[in-house]
Amino acid sequence: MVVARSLTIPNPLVLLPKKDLSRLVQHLMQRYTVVGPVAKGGEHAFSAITDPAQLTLDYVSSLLPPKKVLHQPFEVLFSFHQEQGVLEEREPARGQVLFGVHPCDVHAIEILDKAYGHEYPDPYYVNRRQNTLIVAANCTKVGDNCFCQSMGTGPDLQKGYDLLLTDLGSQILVEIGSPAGEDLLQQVPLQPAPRVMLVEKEKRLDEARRKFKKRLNTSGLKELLEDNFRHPIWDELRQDCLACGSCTMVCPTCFCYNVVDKLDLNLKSGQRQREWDSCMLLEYAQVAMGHNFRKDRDARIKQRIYHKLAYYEPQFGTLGCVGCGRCIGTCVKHIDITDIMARLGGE
Amino acid sequence: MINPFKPARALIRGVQKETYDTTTYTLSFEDARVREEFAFQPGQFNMITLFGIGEAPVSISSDPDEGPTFQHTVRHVGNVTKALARLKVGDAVGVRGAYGTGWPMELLRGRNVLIVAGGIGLAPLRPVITQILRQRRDFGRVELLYGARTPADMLYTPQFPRWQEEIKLYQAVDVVPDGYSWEQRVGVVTTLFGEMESQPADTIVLTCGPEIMMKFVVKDLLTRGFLSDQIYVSLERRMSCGVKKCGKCQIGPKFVCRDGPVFAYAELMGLSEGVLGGVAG
Amino acid sequence: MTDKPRVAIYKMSSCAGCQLEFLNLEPVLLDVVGAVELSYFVMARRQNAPGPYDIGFVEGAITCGEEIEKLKRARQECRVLVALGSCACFGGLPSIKNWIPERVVESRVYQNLEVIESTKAYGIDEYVKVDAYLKGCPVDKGELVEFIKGALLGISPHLRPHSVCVECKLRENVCLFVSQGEPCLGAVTTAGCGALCPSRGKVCDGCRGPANDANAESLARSFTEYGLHKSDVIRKFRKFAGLTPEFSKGAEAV
Amino acid sequence: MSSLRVKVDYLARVEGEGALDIRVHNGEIAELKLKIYEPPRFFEGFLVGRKYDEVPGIVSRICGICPASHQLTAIQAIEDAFGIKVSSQTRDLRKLLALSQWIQSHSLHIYMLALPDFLGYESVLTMAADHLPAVQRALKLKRLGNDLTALIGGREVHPVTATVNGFTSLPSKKDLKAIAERLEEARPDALETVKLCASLELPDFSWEAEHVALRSEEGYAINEGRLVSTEGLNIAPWEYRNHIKERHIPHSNALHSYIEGRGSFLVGPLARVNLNYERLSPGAQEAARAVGVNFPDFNPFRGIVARSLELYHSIEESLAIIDRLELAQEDTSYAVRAGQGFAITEAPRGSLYHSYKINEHGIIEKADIVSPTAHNVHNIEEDLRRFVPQVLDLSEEEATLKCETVIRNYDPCISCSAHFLKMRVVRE
Ligand SMILES: Cc1cc2nc3c(=O)[nH]c(=O)nc-3n(C[C@H](O)[C@H](O)[C@H](O)COP(=O)(O)OP(=O)(O)OC[C@H]3O[C@@H](n4cnc5c(N)ncnc54)[C@H](O)[C@@H]3O)c2cc1C
Ligand code: SF4
Ligand code: SF4
Ligand code: SF4
Repeated sequence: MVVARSLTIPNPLVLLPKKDLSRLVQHLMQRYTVVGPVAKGGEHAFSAITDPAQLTLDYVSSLLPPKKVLHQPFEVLFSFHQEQGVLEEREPARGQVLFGVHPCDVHAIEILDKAYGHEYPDPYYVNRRQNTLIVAANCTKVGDNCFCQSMGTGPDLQKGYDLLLTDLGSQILVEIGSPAGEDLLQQVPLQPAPRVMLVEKEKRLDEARRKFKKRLNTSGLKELLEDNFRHPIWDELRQDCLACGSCTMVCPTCFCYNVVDKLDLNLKSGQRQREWDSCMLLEYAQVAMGHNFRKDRDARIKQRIYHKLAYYEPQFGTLGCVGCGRCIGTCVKHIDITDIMARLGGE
Repeated sequence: MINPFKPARALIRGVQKETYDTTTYTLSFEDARVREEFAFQPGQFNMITLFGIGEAPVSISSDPDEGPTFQHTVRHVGNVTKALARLKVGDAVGVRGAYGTGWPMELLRGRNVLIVAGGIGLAPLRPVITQILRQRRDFGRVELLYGARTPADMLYTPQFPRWQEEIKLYQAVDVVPDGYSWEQRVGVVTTLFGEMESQPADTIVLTCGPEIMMKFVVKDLLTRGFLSDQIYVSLERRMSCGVKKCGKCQIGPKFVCRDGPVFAYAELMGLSEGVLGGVAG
Repeated sequence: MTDKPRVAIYKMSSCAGCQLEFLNLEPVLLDVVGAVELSYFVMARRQNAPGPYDIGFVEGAITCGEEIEKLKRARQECRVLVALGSCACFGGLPSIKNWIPERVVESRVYQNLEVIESTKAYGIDEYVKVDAYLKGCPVDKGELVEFIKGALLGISPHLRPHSVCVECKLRENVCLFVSQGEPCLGAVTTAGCGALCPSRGKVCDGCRGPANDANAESLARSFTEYGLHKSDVIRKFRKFAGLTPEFSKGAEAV
Repeated sequence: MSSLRVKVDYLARVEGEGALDIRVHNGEIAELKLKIYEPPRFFEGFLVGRKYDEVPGIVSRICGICPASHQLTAIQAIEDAFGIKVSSQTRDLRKLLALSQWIQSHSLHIYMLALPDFLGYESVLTMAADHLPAVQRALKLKRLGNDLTALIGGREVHPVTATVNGFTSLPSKKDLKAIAERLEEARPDALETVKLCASLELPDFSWEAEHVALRSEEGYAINEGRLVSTEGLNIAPWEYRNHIKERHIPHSNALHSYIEGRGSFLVGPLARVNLNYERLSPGAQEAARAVGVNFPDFNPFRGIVARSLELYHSIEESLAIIDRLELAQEDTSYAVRAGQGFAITEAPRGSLYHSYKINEHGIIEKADIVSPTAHNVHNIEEDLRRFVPQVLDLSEEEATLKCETVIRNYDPCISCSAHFLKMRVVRE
């Protein structure tokens, strides 16, 4: 697939004075739709901005992951007419820059690239993905629920970005990850960064690394889960979990969807739409004649956890959890995947 | 880039009522290019669209060598399948496919074949049977065990005499309602195991039917000495795409739409989430 | 005269808000009227044609004997009978009084109790078979239109069976419960409203009744952990759908 | 003809269910019964024991046509009990919410419930065939009102955002601007509506009933003010029960509201315009002059004209409010305390009274709600009593229609039956 841009240049480093950040963004906004973290009721949401000042780059996590601009919560697949069949396909997407994406979410996008970009590539996803540049931002702040460190997906990022920002106080260290990323920097006054800035970057990341409160032991996960399919914890979770689906709706690697035809009142034309679905919901595994393969909540909870930690590996060659902590933060019942694994591991 | 979600128009060329709630449709693509490019294996399925109502995965029930038309045998149970029941010759539906793994036809060649089907589960197995009939000498002993709820639920009965010329057919029904005469077995399909001649040696088993039926079929066969890699099952799961995207059909690391629907039982038995009474049951 | 489906709209104990939603379909009202015959619709027309009807929408809870009779007649004259809104689905707001002795409630409103005759408020399926439920207080217009289209096509419409949280997340709201500690019923309530209340800063009141896998007991336990008094929890669950087994368990869990 | 039987099994095109039975014998009214089929839902009964912050959401369900009125009245009564003074922004938003509902309810009543009577149709559905532009105008106006309600209140039927001391969320400036443009565009439609209503041939029927409405120091009263009347009533909301009572009249089966020492009275658009004409928006007054109508006017049939003027007024005043709104997040905190609170507002159909007694835990101990239609029922019967002699010469069918029209003038909302009494009747 074309999505993964290859690195042809060794990561060059430049420095951007913080006060010039808005110039960079302004510059990007001329050519692209810039989507970045914007404050929303005490939290943050990735939104298309109209003014660089809207960006709040010191955010910890966003309500929905930036996945939402690539694999959209609602999407029209095509219009149809009962007599004529499929009527139109979508316009090519406008170029967009995902700005300030954290390492965990970049890793999640890489997983989505695997699920959506290979074997019958999903044209809607791929089209948008090809038109999306990623300006990532290393994490120097750590949230209460973050455990990317354990998953090897943060707080710093090695690849998958076009530009990578690290906040060094009054300056921002910018690492270039692709020719397209380099291109983004045209017309912005930059100074080459002395190599010692890498030491400064490491210092800040090390500070961050020491702040993690949550961890998940990833060694032998598959075996641990296989051995504990009947552990009593599942029954406790069955009683606790609300099956509300929130944990999966906010997950950056969840990709399930449902398809619904929306018919116009003329009963002839309409649109086929897809929208995010969730394995935590009762109807998800229900088939004709009312048979349901995962009627019990514990079966669904297991599906979520096993899928992330045991099944992704054979499917996509990587773990399915990037440690962003969103599912923990969103759960009314404080159900915590790191706790579950710790208990299964006998901790 | 080709859009795997975009159905092509196919016209209904024939409508054959099989039972009170099941119909076989003969279809062909409207567009000549699509028609020519369309190829499938016995056991594969298509996604059938009724625009405005939805899409449903349905097995192809005809023989691949009988192109350029193909058939689907549909039981009318929900929105799409019931709406199909209202269509007639000349009407159009949307079709995309063929998807999924087929039955292991190459593996069957030169071996004995035991087919165990329940209800609508005979539909995806019919192309296997017709392929066998076509080159009967390529296969060893072939037996078909077919169970249905009542005699009225039996599919393809007019074709049975022709089949029986070449293969052995055993039938069973769960119940015989008043007014029906039934000379074959009454009971679940596994009760036919006592009658059949098939033995584990050099035999491949193909089975399709309700999950609960397949569970007992597999269990019984294992105790009779069949090995888990001799038994092939075709699974049903909910599907919204057919191409490994919507996630609905996943069982462990498997996507039923792509890694299946036909699986060797050996592939399933190790899965944590029990399928057909696998180890984790 | 026409082969348009004939529709009847019946009113029981209700605020008339759900049937008003038919008239609130302004942008598509004329299309709807073109597609179905609103044969019996007292709020909108003076000449109401007698049954039988193809579809009957019943609005309101059943709170007295006369209504039971009227409902049974409606069942007889309609091929498809639809519970329109939460009152008809599960007793709705009028069912609040079900946990207070009848005479006590009555005496708070009227002096002369002789002329008052009322029973507990029930959803219509307490008395007749119901073919479809359109939940909500009031019903969601989008779902209403989906239902009408489905009826015209002879299919069951796609109505969300799961929790309000799903739609709340799809709209990227800040969760009132986990972020502000406000006791929200969204996690156990049927979606389909587009998470209307949380999207406007107000907790879900559970007006659409229990979702398909509502775990109200667990939510009730959380309510108490967040500092709600037992009586608050009971009031939360005994509001729009207190009679449903799911919400009953919620009320009884603390 | 000296005998007449007017029997309406169900009153059509009103909200809620009722019936009418009039028997005239030898020119004398032998029986006059406005029957209410609505079984009581006992709101005042089950509000007791609920928490104050649930009240707006609960009373909303008294009526699906004017839910915002019930909410706002309840909220203001609760604020009265707690001693809360709300910000001017909140007062403006509340007024906007109330006006939006007037727009919606008035266009619903004028075009869909009343107009068919005067133009000779059984319903707007059949009227649409011959008067499509008028019906489309109605749908447009009604949608505008609904959209404004949804914008401020979060939903058109049973809004959700209005709470004690404020709103749970504010509309965006962008959306307000967009709706202001639509309100501006709706002026001609509203003017057409006034013209249409003024052009209707209405029965000549007048008697000086007492007209009652809120009147406030500033502007055309809707959420605040004193209750005044054409006979000199002038009271604050807390004095309501000292002056307005209800009694059960055996012949009628409805509770009759009356003013202590006098009798029935009329609330609603006609009363409001009669008492506050000079406070209508300039455009509305100009429209009145343009079509040549004068107030005070005591012909209840002229209610439809008053309603159309209020429709115009609502659009104009909404525009003025949106224009001055700054919209800032405000502190909406407050303290709960024991007390009793009272509020009267002008719902689309007239004055609406709520009062609550609340204990120190915020639990409701007593609720008293009187809806506009409950106020009017007595007067409707008085109208009928005086009107029936005029129709004695008509055919039974025509007489029936005319009597129904008398009732529909009031746009009665029987669903708001918090205070009605239900008859035990079996419909043949
Ligand atoms: C690989 C495969 C092959 C199949 N082959 C055949 C066949 O040859 N003949 C045949 O009659 N049926 C076949 N089915 C079953 C068929 O797909 C379902 O009966 C059909 O999807 C029901 O759709 P509907 O719109 O009619 O029902 P709906 O109205 O959508 O729903 C009815 C019920 O079906 C369930 N359901 C909805 N969507 C799906 C879905 N995508 N897959 C499974 N269940 C679903 C719902 O949970 C509901 O309970 C096959 C299924 C699979 C997975
Ligand atoms: S968010 Fe929590 S309660 Fe909701 S489905 Fe996920 S684990 Fe269960
Ligand atoms: S606000 Fe309510 S509905 Fe929304 S996510 Fe939170 S608990 Fe669920
Ligand atoms: S959020 Fe809850 S209370 Fe609000 S409309 Fe939806 S279901 Fe009803």
